[in-house]
Amino acid sequence: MRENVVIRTVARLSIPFIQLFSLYVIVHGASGAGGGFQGGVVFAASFILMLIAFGLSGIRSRLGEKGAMVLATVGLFIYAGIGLLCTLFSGNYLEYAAIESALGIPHIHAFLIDIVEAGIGITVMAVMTLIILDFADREGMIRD
Amino acid sequence: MTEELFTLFLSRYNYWMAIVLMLIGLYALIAKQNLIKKIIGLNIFQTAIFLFYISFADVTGGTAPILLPEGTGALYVNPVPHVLMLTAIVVGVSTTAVALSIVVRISREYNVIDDDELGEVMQRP
Amino acid sequence: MNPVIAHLPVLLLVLPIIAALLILLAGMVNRNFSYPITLATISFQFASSLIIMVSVMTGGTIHYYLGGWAPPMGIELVIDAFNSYVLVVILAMALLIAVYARRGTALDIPPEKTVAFFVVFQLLVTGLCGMTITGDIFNLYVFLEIASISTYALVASGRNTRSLIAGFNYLVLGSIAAGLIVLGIGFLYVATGTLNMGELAAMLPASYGLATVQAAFLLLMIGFSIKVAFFPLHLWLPDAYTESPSVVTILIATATSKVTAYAMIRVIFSVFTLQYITESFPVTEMILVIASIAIIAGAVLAIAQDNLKRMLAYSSISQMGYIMFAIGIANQAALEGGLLHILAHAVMKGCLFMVAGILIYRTGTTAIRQFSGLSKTMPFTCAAFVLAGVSMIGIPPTIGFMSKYYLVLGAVEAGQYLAAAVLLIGSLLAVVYIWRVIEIMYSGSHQEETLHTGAEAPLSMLVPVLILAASCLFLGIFVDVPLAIIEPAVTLLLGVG
Amino acid sequence: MTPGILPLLPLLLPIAAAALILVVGRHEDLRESVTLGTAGVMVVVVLAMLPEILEGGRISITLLPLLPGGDLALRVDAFGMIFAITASVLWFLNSLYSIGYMRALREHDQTRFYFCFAIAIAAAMGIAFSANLVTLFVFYEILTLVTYPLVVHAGTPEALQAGRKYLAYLLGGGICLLGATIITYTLTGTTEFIPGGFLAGTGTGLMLQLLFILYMAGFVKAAWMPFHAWLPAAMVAPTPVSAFLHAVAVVTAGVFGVVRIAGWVYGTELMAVLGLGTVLAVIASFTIITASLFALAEDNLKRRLAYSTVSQLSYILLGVSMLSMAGLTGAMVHIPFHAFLKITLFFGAGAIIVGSGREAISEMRGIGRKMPVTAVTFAAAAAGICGLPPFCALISKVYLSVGAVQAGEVILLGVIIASSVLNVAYFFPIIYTMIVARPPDNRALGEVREAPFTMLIPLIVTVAISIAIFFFPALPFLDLAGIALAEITGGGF
Amino acid sequence: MKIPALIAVLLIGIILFWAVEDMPAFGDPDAPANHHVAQMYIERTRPDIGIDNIVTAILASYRGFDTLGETAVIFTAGISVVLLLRRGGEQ
Repeated sequence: MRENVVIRTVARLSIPFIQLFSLYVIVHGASGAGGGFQGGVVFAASFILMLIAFGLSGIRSRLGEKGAMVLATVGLFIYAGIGLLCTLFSGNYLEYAAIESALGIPHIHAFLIDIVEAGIGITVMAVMTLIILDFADREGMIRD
Repeated sequence: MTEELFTLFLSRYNYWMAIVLMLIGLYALIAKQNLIKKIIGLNIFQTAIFLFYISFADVTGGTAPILLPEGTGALYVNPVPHVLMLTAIVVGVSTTAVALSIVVRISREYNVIDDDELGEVMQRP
Repeated sequence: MNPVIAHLPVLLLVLPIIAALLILLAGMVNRNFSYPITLATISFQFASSLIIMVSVMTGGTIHYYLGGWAPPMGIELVIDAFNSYVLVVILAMALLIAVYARRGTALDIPPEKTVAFFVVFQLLVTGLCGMTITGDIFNLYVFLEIASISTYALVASGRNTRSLIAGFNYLVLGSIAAGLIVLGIGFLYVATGTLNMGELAAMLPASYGLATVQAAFLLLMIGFSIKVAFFPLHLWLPDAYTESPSVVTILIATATSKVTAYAMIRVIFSVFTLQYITESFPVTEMILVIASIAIIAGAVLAIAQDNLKRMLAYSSISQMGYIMFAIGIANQAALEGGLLHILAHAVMKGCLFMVAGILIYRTGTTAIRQFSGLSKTMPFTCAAFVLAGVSMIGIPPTIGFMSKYYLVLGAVEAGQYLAAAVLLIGSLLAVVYIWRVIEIMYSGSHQEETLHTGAEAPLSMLVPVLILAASCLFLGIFVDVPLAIIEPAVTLLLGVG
Repeated sequence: MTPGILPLLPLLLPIAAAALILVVGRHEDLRESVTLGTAGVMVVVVLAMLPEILEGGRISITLLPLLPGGDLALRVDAFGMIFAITASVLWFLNSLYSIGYMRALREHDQTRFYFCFAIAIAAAMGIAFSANLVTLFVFYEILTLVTYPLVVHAGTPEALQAGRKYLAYLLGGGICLLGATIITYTLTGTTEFIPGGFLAGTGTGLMLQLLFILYMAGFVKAAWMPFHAWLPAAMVAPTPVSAFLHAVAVVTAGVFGVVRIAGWVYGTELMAVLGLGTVLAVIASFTIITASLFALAEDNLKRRLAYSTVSQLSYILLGVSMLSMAGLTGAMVHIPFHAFLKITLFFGAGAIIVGSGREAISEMRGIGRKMPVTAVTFAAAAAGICGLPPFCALISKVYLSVGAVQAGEVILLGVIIASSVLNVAYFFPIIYTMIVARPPDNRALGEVREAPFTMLIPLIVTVAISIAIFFFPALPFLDLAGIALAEITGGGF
Repeated sequence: MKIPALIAVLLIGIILFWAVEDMPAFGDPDAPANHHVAQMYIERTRPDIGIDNIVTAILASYRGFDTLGETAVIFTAGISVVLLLRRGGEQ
């Protein structure tokens, strides 16, 4: 698409803030309004802006399909993995309290929730980006 | 009779609104020929459901279900529907994504995104 | 109890999800890694389902509190005789289908898509397992959506571009169904304030009178009926079955439809109760009528088809009517028949659709009249078709006959002679549409347009078919093996004892 | 009532043989010696059970719990024995015959043919020995299914057409039988065959009458009119198959079932009370007369024989309908007696096809000169069916007539006599054309020759047997019938 | 397609409007939905988990399995899109 200085500059300026804000939303989930999904979506929004401003190549240089897929798996894996971790500490699945009591660290429960939220956030962000990329990928038609 | 109905309506207008939206969405989902419009109808339908859930979660005078500091005995709205709807929203998004990608494929294969046109296309082998 | 076995119910759901991630990552490295992992995972699921069933039969119902939160606050997995049985059935089918898929996907799925295909395949199976063993009605909805979304994608994933339209229509109707279901769940929550099935069953009777509860029941019924494609809400089914890749057809025809039927029965009998559907909100008569119409109409439509897959699709509509019929009669014998028919139909229809897949694989067509003389070139495949077809008709001593016998017995015991007659007529109609195919397969030598297709099917496709065909016979002869788990399940559902 | 493994063998042997046949399918001699060997062993096994039965004993074995109201259970009793002996002996001869026939005509798919034959005889044995309605039904359906490939063996469009008719009638009947079985179970809580019946005192009279109609519909294999059309249609099958349908197993199974229901489910008293005897009598008389008239009109030999079967089977129904000692005896013994004679006729017809390739009676002028053995045996058997001495059918017909008199039903007696006259009317023209009439011209019989040896032996043997029975009727059929009657009537009237 | 749509809408509409009459009034604090489980969550979140956001507490802990499920859903959706759209995908 045609070069557009305004859009690109604005994007360059705002994208970091959007992403920072999304991180804030994720970590703030425990204490106030917010959470993994919301944060993840906001983060993905930053990539949409990136797509609009710099085109597919611009976004691919930062996060390609492969990367997005890997991130998606990572996020889900974090969640499922923590659940399994609890079973290793002889609790039920997702029973954070088991870890808390086993390690004897207070408030690890809330901490684990944050990690889980982060995992959710990563997956949501990655999947949203993945979807955007695949929709935008017109070469799909031309290839093969 | 009528004022009874009226009070009934006033005390439960939230459901009425949600239901009306739901039916609009449902109608669009079934009746519209354009596949994209169908998807829009689907989203209206789902959003109406979210609205329904959230609205029955409300408690007059209740605050958002985020605990205030100890001692301030506040009235909180019902948190459960919010959680459920977070899930439902994600599901809705996912469904929409898949629906859209199918439509994209259809438009790539047939260059039409309209039901009856599709019907014609299907006729020719 | 050994800790691993104690956690088996949840591992059954979580490890496959992780495995799905693994399939994707491994597949990104090398496409050929994805299939073995899928096969291994599903075998693991099947094995653990067997272990679970045994421990249920010996140790009684299993409750697993997720996160250690006791219900109603937390979500629990509840595994009793009924869903352990269903679990084993669908996972056995899934395993056979996975074996079949090695060559079965070759025709429909472009090689570069196989990785994503198997990831979604794995997620679908897992979603079905989740639906089967969860004890929380909203959690049921979540897994229902995992299964549905992956199904939509799989249906549309084939080379055949018509499958796109089929997939989209399925998606539209499926989403309506899901919406109605989640609304129904919402109504139940409004009426009771809980989402745990056990507690719902305990709390609902107090508010059976409420219009909210009646509406919830109706919405759930309509929703599930769309998902199961009960006549006349079956509109999505024929296209979806006909156009989608063979493997997907087999999977949704056997596993998905069965699990959805399970969910419906579970909601009717374990969330609501027999007493509810017979006394406080009598619907059994209506269900019976609809089921009878479905049985006849499905069979008649099947007779009218000349595309094999479409014919089998309509026969599925008729056969699922049998299960609904059992709900309509709702006595011990009938429900035993219905539950047995879940197994029976999975086995028979799985076998028939696999044969259809093989025929497409070898001859490249689904037009029935093209199959003349195939018995010469593919004797085993055709023999399997005959066996499964005979079972579908309900000739003793096949499994199809057993379930039909129990259904008729139930109907007669309930004094529903007309319904029983409908059931028997339905099986006569089955003769017509099944025999047409068999006749053509075996009398081909005397017709012109005989396809000379190289040879018998590849082994990895043939073995599952033969296993299923054999089980059509042996499950029938040794029917008391499945009945050993079905009888307690039915007593559970009817709330007797 | 002694338990024993023996009843199982007649089922397992043919099934094992069938498997073996599939394996060795390619080597004809091996395949056919398997068939013959099994047949021979089966005859021995069945006869081995005879002494105990003759002493009034029973052998029973439960295979596995199948369904509520019916384990898969076998029980050998006198009446079952009648059927079993008939079927096993005739199957042996029929196998011998079919080897000659199939080879002479170079038929295709012979492996499938022998495979289905083996399974079919196993099913027939199952019917003979079934201890309850469910078991009976199971084997009844299996018999229907495995005889289908035999009927459509030719694979021609008309064969397929006949096959459809065959399936439609018999499976339709099967459905009715299933319904009747289940209703019986819900009424009584059992389906076990009990001498003298167990339905008495359960359900309203009307209900039981309707149930009986349902049973009759179920036993459409008995080819009673107007549900007989499948039998003549099935004539497209190779002759050994026709022989199997008409004599060895299928129609025999039908009438066997009717007698079972009458004697072991309803019981003669209940039948009499409900007036079902009359119903049966009407059906039977109608069938006997009408079928004989149809036979008169047929020119195709095998089809004429088919109609003769239809009418002869109804003799058995007629005997049952009398509900009298003599009538039932006649009915029971007419099953084997008719079978032996009718199979001879079909062997003859087959021999004529092989020897001369002719099926129309009008074309058979004088072929007796070229194929004497066939012609003579055929003539003998025909005479036998008509009820002339010295052939077994005379005995059963006498019993039936006596029964009619005992029952005081002069009409029934009239029916029997009338039909015998008709038998003569439609059989003697055949005999005349074959033996007496001279061929149209001397070149007409050019290509005609006597049928091969393996086909003539069965012909001679069956005729010999039917004569032997005439002189020693007691052994074993009359005795068995006596024992069976003693069972169901609790020691006679 | 219009007529069946109207029929469906009418049918569902009747069921829903009929259901409304027995529903608790808007914002009714005594509605059963706002009592049973909801109350437990509100009371137990702080002692059990020690965070303020009840929604998050339910989402990630009490009903954490639902959330795992929905993460799986969105993952499924992502891969489904890949399955449907990508040609000659990853290489």
